[in-house]
Amino acid sequence: MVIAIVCIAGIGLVAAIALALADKYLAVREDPRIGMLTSVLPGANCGGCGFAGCDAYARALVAGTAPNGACAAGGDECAAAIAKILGVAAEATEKRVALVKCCGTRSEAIRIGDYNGICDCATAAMTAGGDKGCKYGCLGYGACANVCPKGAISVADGLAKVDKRLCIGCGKCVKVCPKKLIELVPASATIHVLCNNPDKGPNVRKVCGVGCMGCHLCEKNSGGKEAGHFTFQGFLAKVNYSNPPTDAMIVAKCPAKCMIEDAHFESGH
Amino acid sequence: MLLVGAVLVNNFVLSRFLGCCPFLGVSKKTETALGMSGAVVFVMTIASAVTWCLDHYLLTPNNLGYIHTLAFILVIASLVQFIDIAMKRFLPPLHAALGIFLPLITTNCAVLGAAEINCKQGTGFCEAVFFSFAAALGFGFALVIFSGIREKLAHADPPRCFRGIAIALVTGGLLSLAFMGFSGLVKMPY
Amino acid sequence: MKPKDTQEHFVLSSSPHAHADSSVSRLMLDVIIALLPTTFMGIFFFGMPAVWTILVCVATCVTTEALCRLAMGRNNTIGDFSAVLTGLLLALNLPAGIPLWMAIVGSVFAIGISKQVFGGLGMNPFNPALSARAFMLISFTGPMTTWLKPFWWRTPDAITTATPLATMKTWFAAEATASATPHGLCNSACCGVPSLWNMAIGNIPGCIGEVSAIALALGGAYLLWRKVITWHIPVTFLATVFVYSLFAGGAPAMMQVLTGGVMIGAIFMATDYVTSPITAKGKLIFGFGCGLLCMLIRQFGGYPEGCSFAILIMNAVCPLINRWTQPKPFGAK
Amino acid sequence: MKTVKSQFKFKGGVHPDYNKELARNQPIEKLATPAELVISMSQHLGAPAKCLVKVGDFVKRGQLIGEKNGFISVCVRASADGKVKAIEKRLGPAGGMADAVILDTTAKEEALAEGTETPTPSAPKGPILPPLDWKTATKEELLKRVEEAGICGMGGAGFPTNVKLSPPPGKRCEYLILNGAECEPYLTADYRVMLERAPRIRLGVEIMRKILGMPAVRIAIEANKPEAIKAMEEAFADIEGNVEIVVLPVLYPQGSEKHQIYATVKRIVPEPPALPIDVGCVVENVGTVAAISDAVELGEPLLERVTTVSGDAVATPKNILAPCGTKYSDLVAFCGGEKIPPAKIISGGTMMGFAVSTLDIGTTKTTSGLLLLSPSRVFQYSSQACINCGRCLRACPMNLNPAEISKAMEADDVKTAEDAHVMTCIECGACSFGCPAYRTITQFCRRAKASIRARMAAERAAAQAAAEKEKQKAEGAKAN
Repeated sequence: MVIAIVCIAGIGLVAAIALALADKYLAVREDPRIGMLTSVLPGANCGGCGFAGCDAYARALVAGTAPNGACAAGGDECAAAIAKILGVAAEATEKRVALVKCCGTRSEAIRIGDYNGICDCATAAMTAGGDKGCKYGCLGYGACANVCPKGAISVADGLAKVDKRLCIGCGKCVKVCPKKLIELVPASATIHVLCNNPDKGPNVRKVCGVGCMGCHLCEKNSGGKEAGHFTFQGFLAKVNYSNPPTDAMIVAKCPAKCMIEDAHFESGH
Repeated sequence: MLLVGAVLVNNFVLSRFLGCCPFLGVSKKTETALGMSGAVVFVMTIASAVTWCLDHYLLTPNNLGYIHTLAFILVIASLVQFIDIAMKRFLPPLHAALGIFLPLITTNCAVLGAAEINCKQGTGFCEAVFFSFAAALGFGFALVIFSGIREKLAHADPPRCFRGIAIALVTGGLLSLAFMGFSGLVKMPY
Repeated sequence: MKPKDTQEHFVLSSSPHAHADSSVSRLMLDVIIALLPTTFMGIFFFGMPAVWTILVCVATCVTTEALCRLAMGRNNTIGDFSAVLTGLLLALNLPAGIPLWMAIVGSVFAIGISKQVFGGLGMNPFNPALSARAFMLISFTGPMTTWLKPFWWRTPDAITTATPLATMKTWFAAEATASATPHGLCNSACCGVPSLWNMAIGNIPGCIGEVSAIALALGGAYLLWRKVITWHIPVTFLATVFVYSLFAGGAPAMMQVLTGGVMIGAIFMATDYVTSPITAKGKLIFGFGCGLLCMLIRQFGGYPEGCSFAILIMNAVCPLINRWTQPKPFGAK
Repeated sequence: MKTVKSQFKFKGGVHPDYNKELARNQPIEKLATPAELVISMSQHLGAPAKCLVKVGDFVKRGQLIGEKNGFISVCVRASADGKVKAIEKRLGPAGGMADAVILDTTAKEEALAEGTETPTPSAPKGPILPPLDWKTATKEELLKRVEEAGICGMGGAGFPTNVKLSPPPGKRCEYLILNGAECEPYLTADYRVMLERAPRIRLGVEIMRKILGMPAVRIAIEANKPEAIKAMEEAFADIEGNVEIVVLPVLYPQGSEKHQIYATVKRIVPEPPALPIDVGCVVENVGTVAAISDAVELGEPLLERVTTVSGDAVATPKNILAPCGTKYSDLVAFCGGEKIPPAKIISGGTMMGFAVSTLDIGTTKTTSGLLLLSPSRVFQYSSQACINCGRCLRACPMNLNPAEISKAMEADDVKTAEDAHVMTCIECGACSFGCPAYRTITQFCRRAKASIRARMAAERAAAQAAAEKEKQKAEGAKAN
C-alpha cells in the first residue's frame, strides 16, 4: 500500500516537474487579451462584424485591424468593455434593428407568374425578376430568415417580418436581400414607411394595394418639409431616421396604408 | 495478421467500442478526421511504449499490477501534455496539423485501452508497440470512413429529432454492423 | 385593396425548359422489372414460402415507408417505388422458409432504421436491403442459414444448411490444412456440389433470388439496355471474384461467381445508386473492393457468405471514393 | 476551301428534342416598325450604356441614344424614328432591371411638323454611317466601325465584338471560328441567316480576317443542317486561304464556345478567367458576322436582328427580322397570335433561354428566339432528393460533378460547390435536362456562381478600401 502511494506520487511528481519545466522553457505565448476579449463578446458567432466569429473578431481587435463597435449584437456595453481591455475610448453606438420595407402580402400585392424552382429570394429574383408584380417588393422566399442567427425573421403570407425584440442588428439580412429592402433602423423609432417602390403612383397601384404613391401627405401632416421627418426618393417616402417622426396620427392618415406605428413590427397591419 | 486483426476484425471503435468520444467528436470533416487519426497513431504508439516500460520495470517487479490503470492515466496525460508543448515549440507545422487534437486524447480510453490490453496479454515490447500502432491505424481508418459518411450526411435531411449526434450514432451502429462481416477473418489471440 | 390581376400567369423557372423522359419512379420500376425473372425462378424452385416471403417484405416495406413519412410530417414517397424495390430485394435475399415475423422485422429495419431515419431516398449511406439482411444474419443466424432445397415438397429432407458455399468453404479449409491431392479433394467434395448447369439455372439451395444466375444475368442485361446501370460495377465485381478464385485455389472460379449472393450483389445490390460511387473511376474501385472483400470473407471469414458484408463495407467507403475520384473539369489543369 | 467532319467529340452532352421543323422552312420576314419600341440600355454583356436622350426628345433611326460606358460595353442606337415617351427601369428578359428608352414611333410626323424636337445632329439621308471599302480601310478604321455600329455577339451572351476582335498584346488569333451550330432546340434564326445571307457572311469573314491578321477560318455547322452547309460551301467556294467548313456531330451543347473550339481545332480553353483568345481562337456567331459586313459595307449599324418565334402555342412559327426593342407581344401578333394559351414564355431556346412573366418586354441584340409553350410541354421541377444516379455527371460537357454541387447548395454550402469548380459551369442545362429527380441543378449552379461572384466583388471592394486607407494614412504621415 505504501509502496503504491509512493509510486504514484513519484510518477506524479516526475510528470509535474517535466510539465512545469516544459511550460517554462518550451511554451509559446499568445496575447492574453484575446481570451479576455472573447469572454466579453456575446459569443453568438453571428458574423455580423464581418469576421468569421467572435474569436476571429477578438484577434482582429488585438491586431488592430478591426474597429471597435463593429459588434452590433453586444451593443454599447460590449464596446465599452472592449475599449477597457484595449485601453481606448469607446464610440457610442445606438442599437439598431432590421426593418423589412414592404407590406405587400399575398392579399395586397399581385403575383405575375408561377415560380417553380429553388425556394430562395436571390434565385427567384434571377428568374424573370421574381414572381411578384412589384419589382421592388419582398418576394417572401425567406433568404433573410435563413441567415438570421437569432431566428428573429419569419415569413408569413409571402412577406418577411422582423421581431424587434429578437433582432440584434447584425445586418446579415440586409446583405442577403436581393431587393435591398431591409434596412437597419434605430430601435427607438416607431413610425416606418413599409414600401420600397419609387415608381409613380399609378404604376405602384397596378401591382400593389398598399404601395407608397409619393403623395407627401405624411410630410405635410408631420409639420411640412421644414420639419424634415421624411425624405423622398422618386415617388417613395422615406423616414429620416436621424430625425424620426413621432406623431402616430400621420400613420392613420396615410392614404396608401403603407405606414405603421408599431413597437415590435411583428403584427404589421 | 496482427495488423489485419487490429485494423479490421477487432477494430477499436467498431468492435470494442473504445474511443467513441473522438469518433463522434471530430468526424464532421475528413480533414480533421485525418489529423485526428495522425494524432492518435502518434500518441498511441508512444504511450504504449512508455506504459510498457513502466509496467515491466516499475509496477510488475514491485507487485503493483493493481494500480496500473491509475499510473497509466497519470503517465499518459502528462505525456500528451508534454508532447503538445514540445511539439508547439519544435515542430510548429506538425503542431498546426495535430495540435488541437492532442488535448482531446489525453485520457482517451482507446489509448488507455491499448495500454491495458498490452499489459494484460504480457506481450513483448516490439509486439506491444506494433499492436498499439495497428490498433490506432484501425481507429484512424474507422474515423476517416465515418467522417466521409458524415460529410455526406451533412447534406442529408434527416427528421428533426435525429439531427446531429443521433444520426451519427445510428450510422456508427450500421458501420459496426458492416464490420461484423470481418469477424472470424483472423483468429485473434485476444 | 388588391389591384386587379388582369394578366395571365406563366410558369417562371430557371433554364433548361426541356426535360428528358426519365423519372425516379421509372428507374425503380425498371429495376423491379429486371428482378422479375429471378423472382419467378425463386418461386418456381421454392414454391409458396417464397411467394409469402416476397409479399410480406414488400407490403411491410411500403407500409413502413408510408408510416415513417407520416410520422415525419413529410410528403408520401411510396409512389417512387423505391420501397417496393427495397422489399423485393430484401425478400430475394432471404431463405424461402424463414418465419414471416422475421421478414417483417427485417423490412421495418430496412426502411425505418437504414433509410427513413436519414431522411429517405437518396440520403442513406448503406443499402437498406443489405443492412437489413446483415442485421438479420447476426440476429437470427439459425433461420437465416437454413435453406429449403429446390422442389423441397418432393424431397424427403426438405431442409438443409449446406449450400454450395458452405461446401466450398471446407475446400478452402482442407487446402489450408492438408496438402491433399487436388484430384482426390475434388472427388470427395463434388458429391456435395451441384453441377454448373444447376447453379446457372438455380437448382440449388439458397436465398430466393440469388440462386438463378441466368435469370439474374437476364435482368442485368435489361438494366444495361435501359441504361439504368453502367457496366463498371458488375463487371469489375464479377471479374475480381473470378480472378481471385483462379489464383486463390479452392473451388473453381466459375462456381465462385455463380453461387451465393455474388450475382445478385454485383448486378442489383452494388449498383444501388445512392450507396455506390457516382464517378466511373469510383465505380471501378468500388466493384474491385466489393469483389476482393467478398472473397476474403469467403476464404478466411467466419461467415460462409461475404457478399453482403463486402458491399456494406464498400458502401461505407463510398463517400471517400467519391471524394477522391472527383472528375477533372474540361480545361482544368 | 474544303468541308471536313469533326474528329473530336467532347465528353458529355445530351440530345434534347430539337423541334426545329416548326420554323426551319419559314423564310425571314421583315416586321414593319411597331408603334412602340422598348430599347434597353443593357442589350449586351458588361456595363449598361449611358443614356444620351431625355423624355420628349425626337430621335432618328440610327441615332446614338446610349453611349458606351466602359471597356466591356456597347453603344445603343435608336432602331427607328420616334419620340422618347419615357425613360424608365424595365424588366429585361434575364430578370434584371435596366434603363430603357421607350420610343413612340407614331409621333414622328406631328413632331416634325410642330418642329418641337430638340436640336440633335440630323442624320444624313441614305446610309447612317459612311460606307467603308474594307479592302482599302485600315484595321483600326474597321475596328472603330464595329464599335460604333454597336455590334455585340448575337448568339446569346452579347460580348462586345470589337473587344473580341482586338486580341490583347502578346496574343494572336490563329483561328477564326464561325459558330453556326445553333444547337438550341426550336431556334432557326442562324440557320435562316446562313441560307439567305450567305454572301454577307462571306464578306464579314473577309473583313474579320483582315482585322485579325489573316487567321485560318473554320465554319462550324451541325450535321443536321445540310442546306446550310451547302449554302456556305457555295458562298465560300472561291475564297483564298485556309478556310474549312467543319461538320459537327449533332449534340447539345455543340454551340458552346469552348466545345466548338475543341470540336473544330482540338484546343482546350483553360478554366475561367481564361478566354478563347488564350488558345488563339476567336468564335463569332454567324449573325454577328453578317452584321459586321452590313456595318462596314452598307454603313448600317446593328439595329435589327432575326428572331425565331416558335413553340406549339404560337399560330404560325416564323423567323422575323425585327428592330431591336420590338415588344414580344408585337412579335407574337405578327405570327398570328396564340394558337392555344401558353403556359410558359421563353426568351431564347429551351435549354438556356429565360422564362419571362410578361410579353411587355423589348427584344435586344441577343434575342435569338421567343418560344410559347403549351402546358403539355412544360414540366415541373421538384425538390426530390438526389439519388446519386450519375446522369448529370455523364451529361456535363464541362466534366463537373453537378450532383455534388446541387447537394451542397441545397445545404447552403457554397464552399463545397466552389471546390467542385462550379465557376467553370457554363449553365448549359444538360444536367437538369436528364435528372430523373427533376432537380433544379442548373439553378443551383447559377446560385452558387452568383454568391461566389458577390463574395469576390465584396472582397475586391474591401481590398480597394483598405488600400485607399493605407494611402491616406501614408499621406497623412507625410503631411505631418
